[in-house]
Amino acid sequence: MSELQKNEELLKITDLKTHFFTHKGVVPAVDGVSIEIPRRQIVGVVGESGCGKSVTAMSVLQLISRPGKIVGGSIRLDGRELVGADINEIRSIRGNKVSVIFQEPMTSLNPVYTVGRQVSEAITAHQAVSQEEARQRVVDMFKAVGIPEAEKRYKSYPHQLSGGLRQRVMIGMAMACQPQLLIADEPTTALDVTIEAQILHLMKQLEHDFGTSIMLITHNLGVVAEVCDYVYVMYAGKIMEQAGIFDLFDHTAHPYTKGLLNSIPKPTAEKRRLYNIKGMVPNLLRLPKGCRFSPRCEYARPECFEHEPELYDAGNQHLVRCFLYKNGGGPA
Amino acid sequence: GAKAAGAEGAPAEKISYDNIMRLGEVTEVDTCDGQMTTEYYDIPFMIFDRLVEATSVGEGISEIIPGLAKSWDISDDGLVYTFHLQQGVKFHNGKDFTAEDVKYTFERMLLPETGAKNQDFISPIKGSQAMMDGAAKELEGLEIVDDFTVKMTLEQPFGAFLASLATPGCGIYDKETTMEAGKDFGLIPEKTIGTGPYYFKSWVLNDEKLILKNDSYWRGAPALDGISWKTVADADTMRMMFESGELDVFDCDYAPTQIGYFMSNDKYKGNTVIGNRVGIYYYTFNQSIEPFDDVRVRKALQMAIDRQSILDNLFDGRGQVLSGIMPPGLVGYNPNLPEIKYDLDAAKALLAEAGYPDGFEMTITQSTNSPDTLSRNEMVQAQLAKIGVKVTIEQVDEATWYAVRADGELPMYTTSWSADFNDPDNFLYTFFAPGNTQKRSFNFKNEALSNRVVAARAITDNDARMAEYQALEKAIIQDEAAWIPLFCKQHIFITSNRLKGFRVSWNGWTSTWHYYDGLHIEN
Amino acid sequence: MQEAIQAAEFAEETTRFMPPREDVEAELLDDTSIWSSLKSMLKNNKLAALSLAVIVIVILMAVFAPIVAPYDPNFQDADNLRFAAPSMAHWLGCDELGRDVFSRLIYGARVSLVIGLVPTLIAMTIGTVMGLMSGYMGKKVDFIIMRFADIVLAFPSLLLAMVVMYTLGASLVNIFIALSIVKWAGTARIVRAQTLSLKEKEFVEAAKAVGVKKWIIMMRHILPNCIPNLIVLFSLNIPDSIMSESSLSFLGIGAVPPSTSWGLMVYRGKQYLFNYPWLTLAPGVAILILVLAFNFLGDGVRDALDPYLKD
Amino acid sequence: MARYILKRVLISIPVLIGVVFVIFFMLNVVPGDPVTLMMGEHIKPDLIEAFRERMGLDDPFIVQFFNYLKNAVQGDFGMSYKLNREVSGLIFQAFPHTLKLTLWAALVAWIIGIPAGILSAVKQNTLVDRGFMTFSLMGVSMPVFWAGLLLQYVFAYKLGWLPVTGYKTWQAMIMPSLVLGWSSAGTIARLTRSNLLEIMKNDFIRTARAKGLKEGTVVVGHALKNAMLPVVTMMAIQVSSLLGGAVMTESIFGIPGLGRVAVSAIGDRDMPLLQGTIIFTTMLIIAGNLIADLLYSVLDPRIRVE
Amino acid sequence: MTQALLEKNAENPAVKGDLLEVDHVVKEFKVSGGFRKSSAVVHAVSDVSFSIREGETLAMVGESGCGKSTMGRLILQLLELTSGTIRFEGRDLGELSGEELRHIRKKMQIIFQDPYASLNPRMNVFQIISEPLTTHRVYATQKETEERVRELMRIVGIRPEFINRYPHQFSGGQRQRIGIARALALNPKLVVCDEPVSALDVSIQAQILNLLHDLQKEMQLTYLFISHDLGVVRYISDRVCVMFLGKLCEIGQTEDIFKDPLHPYTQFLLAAVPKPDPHLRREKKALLKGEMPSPVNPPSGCRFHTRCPYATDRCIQEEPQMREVRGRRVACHNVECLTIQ
Ligand SMILES: Nc1ncnc2c1ncn2[C@@H]1O[C@H](COP(=O)(O)OP(=O)(O)OP(=O)(O)O)[C@@H](O)[C@H]1O
Ligand SMILES: Nc1ncnc2c1ncn2[C@@H]1O[C@H](COP(=O)(O)OP(=O)(O)OP(=O)(O)O)[C@@H](O)[C@H]1O
Ligand SMILES: [Mg+2]
Ligand SMILES: [Mg+2]
Repeated sequence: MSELQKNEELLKITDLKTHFFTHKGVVPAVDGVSIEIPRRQIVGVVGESGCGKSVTAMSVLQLISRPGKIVGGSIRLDGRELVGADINEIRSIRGNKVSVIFQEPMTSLNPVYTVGRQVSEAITAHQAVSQEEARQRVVDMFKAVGIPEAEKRYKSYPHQLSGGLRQRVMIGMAMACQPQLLIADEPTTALDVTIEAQILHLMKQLEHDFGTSIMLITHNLGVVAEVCDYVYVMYAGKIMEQAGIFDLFDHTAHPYTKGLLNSIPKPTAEKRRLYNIKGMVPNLLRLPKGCRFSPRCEYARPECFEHEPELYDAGNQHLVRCFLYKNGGGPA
Repeated sequence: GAKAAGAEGAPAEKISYDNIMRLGEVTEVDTCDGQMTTEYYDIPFMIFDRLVEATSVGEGISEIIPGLAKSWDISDDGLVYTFHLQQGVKFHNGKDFTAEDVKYTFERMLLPETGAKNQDFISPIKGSQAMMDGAAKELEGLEIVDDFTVKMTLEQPFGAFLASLATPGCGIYDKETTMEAGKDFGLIPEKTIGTGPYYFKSWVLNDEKLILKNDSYWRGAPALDGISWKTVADADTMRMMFESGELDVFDCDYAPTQIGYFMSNDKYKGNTVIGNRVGIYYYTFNQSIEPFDDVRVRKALQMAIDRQSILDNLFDGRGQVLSGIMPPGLVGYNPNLPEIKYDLDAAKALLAEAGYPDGFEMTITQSTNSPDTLSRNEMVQAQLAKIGVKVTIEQVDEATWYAVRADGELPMYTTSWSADFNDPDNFLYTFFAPGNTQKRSFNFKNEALSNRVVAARAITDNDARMAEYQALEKAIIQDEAAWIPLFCKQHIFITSNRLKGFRVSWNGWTSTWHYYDGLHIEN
Repeated sequence: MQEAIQAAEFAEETTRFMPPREDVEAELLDDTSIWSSLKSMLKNNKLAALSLAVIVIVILMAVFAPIVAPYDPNFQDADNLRFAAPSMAHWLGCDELGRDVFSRLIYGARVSLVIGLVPTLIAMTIGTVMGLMSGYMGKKVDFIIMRFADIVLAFPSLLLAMVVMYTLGASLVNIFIALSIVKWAGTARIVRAQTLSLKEKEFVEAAKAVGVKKWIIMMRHILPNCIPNLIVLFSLNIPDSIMSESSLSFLGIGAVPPSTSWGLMVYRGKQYLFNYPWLTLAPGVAILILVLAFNFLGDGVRDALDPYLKD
Repeated sequence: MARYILKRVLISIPVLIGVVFVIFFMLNVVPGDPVTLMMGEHIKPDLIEAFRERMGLDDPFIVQFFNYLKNAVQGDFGMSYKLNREVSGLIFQAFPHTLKLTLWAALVAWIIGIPAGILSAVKQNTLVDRGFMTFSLMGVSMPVFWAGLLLQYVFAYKLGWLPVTGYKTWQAMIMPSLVLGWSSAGTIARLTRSNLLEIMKNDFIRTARAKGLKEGTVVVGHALKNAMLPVVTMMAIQVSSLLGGAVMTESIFGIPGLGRVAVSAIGDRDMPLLQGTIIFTTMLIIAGNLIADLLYSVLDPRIRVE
Repeated sequence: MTQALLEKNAENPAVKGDLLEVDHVVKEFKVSGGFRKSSAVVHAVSDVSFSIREGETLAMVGESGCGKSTMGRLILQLLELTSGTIRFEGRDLGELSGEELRHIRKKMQIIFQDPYASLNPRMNVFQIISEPLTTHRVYATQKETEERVRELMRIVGIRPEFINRYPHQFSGGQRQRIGIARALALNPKLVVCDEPVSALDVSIQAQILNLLHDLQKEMQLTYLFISHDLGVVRYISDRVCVMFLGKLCEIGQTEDIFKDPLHPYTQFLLAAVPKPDPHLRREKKALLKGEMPSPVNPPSGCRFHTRCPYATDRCIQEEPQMREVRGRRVACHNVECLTIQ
């Protein structure tokens, strides 16, 4: 590795804009998002449904298709620009240097092929290896991701596996070429808690064993707290707050993040009313003027309805998109 | 499996069609046993011989010539016919033809268990009724004098007896093989044996029937190697096959509307063979139904139909408008019969007189699968509208049509009839004999006339018989207006360039034993 | 290199489709009634719009036939106009009896459209009721109805129609009966399948939990949700009926004169293909265009109602 | 597997009996009289009566029905009224021709329908899409007899490239199978297209792309097999419509198949033959459905027969 | 009934006697497997007994497919029992006539998980909420009905002017409120909440939980609250029963169970929940191995034994019965020997 590469982040997304051009209007699903993923780290992206987490992830591998389009910004992987790159170049990265696992293990595997075949396909697509070798590597990978009876499972069809196993297969597929970056889009949302715990444990292990960076997308703050090193909080296509994991929970800055955390029924809490953020996520077609969270914000001030705040530094790699922190201050 | 079944009945060896006449037909036939069918005579004509044959010797004139009977004597009272048979004639399987075969053939026709349909033609023979009733096992009036002489005695004199023996249903079968074949006779080529100029080679249902020449035919082998009939359900397809050289003859009866096209096309100049059909097109009246019970109405309708226009437009004018029952070519045809005029005013006046000044509503019934009939009915529909008669065309399927007609309940319909044998009896008796008039939905009410039709059969003096028929014709058609005669028409065939010597049979039928006589192919 | 470019283009072409997500849809579309989806489909799908226009024109022509048709369709002038070639006076010429083909075509459209519509309506009404009962009641009712449907579906449909027509005789009403008998089962199957899946929906359970009666659930909760499917089926069944009629006409058991249908005109005109081709080409092309139009419209409707079909 | 087949066959039995009953009923309540038709022009009432008795036509309907059923089980479908031959023999003679025609037509339907469906799906809403769909739907939109006639006119009559009729040579088979196949190509194209579009929306397609597969591999390797599954089932349902279309195709192209037998049997009121033909085609359709189901379960691992 | 008496509840004064008693209830589904596979029996609910007291919230937790929803539907008579009895207000529901059943349905309602599938897309809000009212002819006039619908809408927090809108014009949370309004229309006593918040975002989830909480107080509702989210369960319920593969493992006061889970399955379940606090992160965590066995052929003996690290031979052979341990009911042979992790 060259000196230059070593210093640069593995993935650097700058001011990414991905819009959907629907017949009802332009949906700015991702509206100027910057995310950095250093090597050997698990970076979380959290936010409510529809805030643009998946679209961000898909944009990295240019898996956005009509009516969506990346309309601005840059995505640099290892210093290489991906936005506007040749489709063949992107294809050589997909599943190779960067791979993804999706939320729905039920539907993300092709029902008519054996899982072994589907995983080995990921290898043969990028590396000139023999069928037999690919097979062996898949079996090894299955073992690595904790699939019991890996040899036998190679020949299984997706429907013959439980949800947890399928998600392991997906992870195995993603890890098959030992990628530098694994994008996990809500990998545990569809799973039971006991299985979720297994999968999260596995991901941490993978990061540890293979040195793979992970971009973990979730809406579950519990999951974030459990595994992430650094966290981005998204709201309506924008990053609202980003901080190290402890900072985020100990010194929660943005009113939105606070709201989210308070909404969760605390295990220790007394039975009193839960805090809740009033209103609901805005329609991206009719975003409010000024700060997009302002209509729901308890702390909103006149300027919040007029101007869009920037990401203000709250120190210690903690950035907040809120006028409250414009001068390094905090809410009263 | 499939292969074996498909090949069944198909000629095993490759047959060259270079010298085979290729014909087409629209519907598959039920049997090639002439006794069992009233509809299909092509193959029965060619693979069997009859005792006598009917041949045309001039425009519309037929003559009885010897067949398997080389000569015959008729007793003076017209009751006893003695046939002297050809000697040395062999069946296709090499067996000798003798008087025994004639007796067997005739008795087979009459025995109820055979279920034959053409008994009519030999029913004048004494004792035939007893056989048909199952009362007798042998035909009383048929006597084998020796191996080559047969004597037939009739119940009463019947002038058309010889002519009816020439009908295709009276072909002579080989006793031994026919008995052996049983139900398969007429169905399985190898078992369907005759003495004719061709033998039955193969039959693939809905596809092709093939007969090949009988090299040892007693009159001498035919010039053709054989004749093939393709079953082509669609007449337009058949026409295209003919025009692209896949058939040798196109029978314009399948597409009368195309006559003009063929006749005016230079390509077919000299390839048209025209014969007069000894037959007639007509409309019926059901006299049991109002207002057809009124003779004035019937006469009005007779006058309101422009027969010439129908003939011109639908048959390219190829034929002749008729005003009676008997067509030209039939013995007893009356060229001097007064003409029924097309006269709308007179028709209207008659209708008014009958109490229908504004016309009435009526139904013409036809079977569904006949576009030609439909065109005819549509023209009549339009023509009758001019005298205020509103016609509904009702279409029913063929079976229903026949069934309803047999019950005497069709209100009005159009069809045609052509001669089986050359005698007026074949027309007048068929339509106006007491039982028959009901079965054909005429319900002709004049019993006196009907009885005269029956009585005419037994008149021994031929001239007197003809005179009676002509009188009956005038009375029934012109005085009683029992039907609407339309016209007789020509039967037109278009032949391929290579086919020479194609002739039409005396009565205009498609089936003819002329396929033997003088027909050949020049490649 | 060349290859790479092609591959890239291929990717462009194929990846351009990404379905709008349901939740997104819910948020974005304030008005997603069936009606408005169809309207926007017509706006975007020119072929479907054109097809609709064709169908509307044919319907109008049929309805206003006496005004539109230049001549009485049954007026014959065989002696003068027999096989008259197309001309200013007779746009599509005249037939063997000297009738104006264009006028007959317009009147024939009436019969063809009625044959397209009526049996489809009857069959689908029967099929819908049967399918609903079968799917919702289940058990014996289901078994009996589905065995009947099996019997109908096991017949080669044209043969069955032929047998029915022969049994009943040729007439317009009997065509309706024959085609309805042949077609109800298909609708019944589809409605049943959809009923089975709707039956499991939570809103049906909610209604049951409230104590809503069976047949009200069927009418209020199941049937309305089958409507998109029924619309699609309807638009695809019409051309099917029109084609069936032409087949029956070929077999001589279709429409009955003097009324004429396009199928019958094609059949009767085909003998003049060589010399007077307009007699068969005009009605043949008319059928082709009308049936294509119904098919395209049906496809468009299906695409437009796609999200509803999955409910 | 064997149990499954057996079960399906058993289920088909009541359906078959129902079919027989329906046909029997319809043909026995009709006004038309087969005997009259058979006997043709020269009818003698006593003969008709004798014949009726012999054929058992005077028995009560239900007796006739059960007699028929009893014989049918033993493979005896009676004698054709009109052709005086055993119905089973007639059917087995005609069947291979229909089978051949249907298979050829199916081939044509697939050759036209599937690529048209794929290309239209891949190029959705473009001119290519419209073009291919129009072409394949045209087959559905033309009366078979009309399309057949036009083809004959052009290729046999005008150009002389192909024989007008026939079935014995491959040249002769071209037009009939084209006409018949084209008529069901539209259905297949439409189904292929909509399935493929549907499948392309699936998550696993995204997975395949995310693996770095080429777009062609994604469509052909991942989407197509899934999309083809319902098309396979369609094929069985098409047996019915192909058999129906064969009625006319056979008439026009002079092929001595089942369709011809059925049409003439209906025209002749040849009940035994008609019944036999319909029962036989019904069995074919049921068998077609069974085969399609089995094929489906072989192709689709989710319901693979264990 | 006896077990119900055993569990004293002093804390919640609103809680009275038993409203619902579930006694040895079994539900098996016959699945034909589409005649390809030989038909099988799904043991969805196997011999489950518990009771719900008037005014309390009983939560039912367990992994996907363990039979929670089936239990809820059985109570509402949406499914037929295979065996056992369910008594509501002391009356055996299985013995009621059709008319009686219809009557008693007014007192039991259900709220579903999926806000999209639970509302008929072809009916507007008024039609949806008024359906229970019109079905039971509660009001004589349309006007009264509409007034009640508006009131219900206000209660659940939907603006009454949306009365003519269709479901697709609402967000997930709003749809859930409509579903709740429908369930409350007839003033039921018991509401079965089948994962009412699982499909919602946390912020919306909090709104709905608050709403349910408020409604319970105002209308003296009794909840059977089905969920797999232990955080939510702990927040909302008075008592919890834990299900595993169609069987109850443990049932008791919420706080008791969360503080001191007895059944090994309960222990692992609680341990697996990710805590929204990075400081509670543990590198070494007790993970439950494997997945849920199939309900088609459940394991012999204790159904949990295949995943249980403490399983003994006895667990494999003998099915543990519910028994009283430390003020709770537990089905485990080895409770006494186990210590909390
Ligand atoms: N195919 C599409 N067409 C139109 N808009 C889309 C499409 N896909 C996504 N969007 C828009 O992008 C926004 C963000 O979607 P995205 O899938 O990234 O959300 P998410 O944060 O991943 O939500 P979830 O938690 O539900 O997965 C959506 O609100 C929607 O408005
Ligand atoms: N109608 C049915 N037919 C057959 N099996 C069924 C049926 N309904 C439920 N089951 C089976 O019964 C078992 C219990 O299902 P149930 O829906 O009660 O589980 P659950 O605990 O509610 O799960 P989830 O958390 O996924 O909602 C499952 O294995 C399921 O597959
Ligand atoms: Mg997402
Ligand atoms: Mg559930």
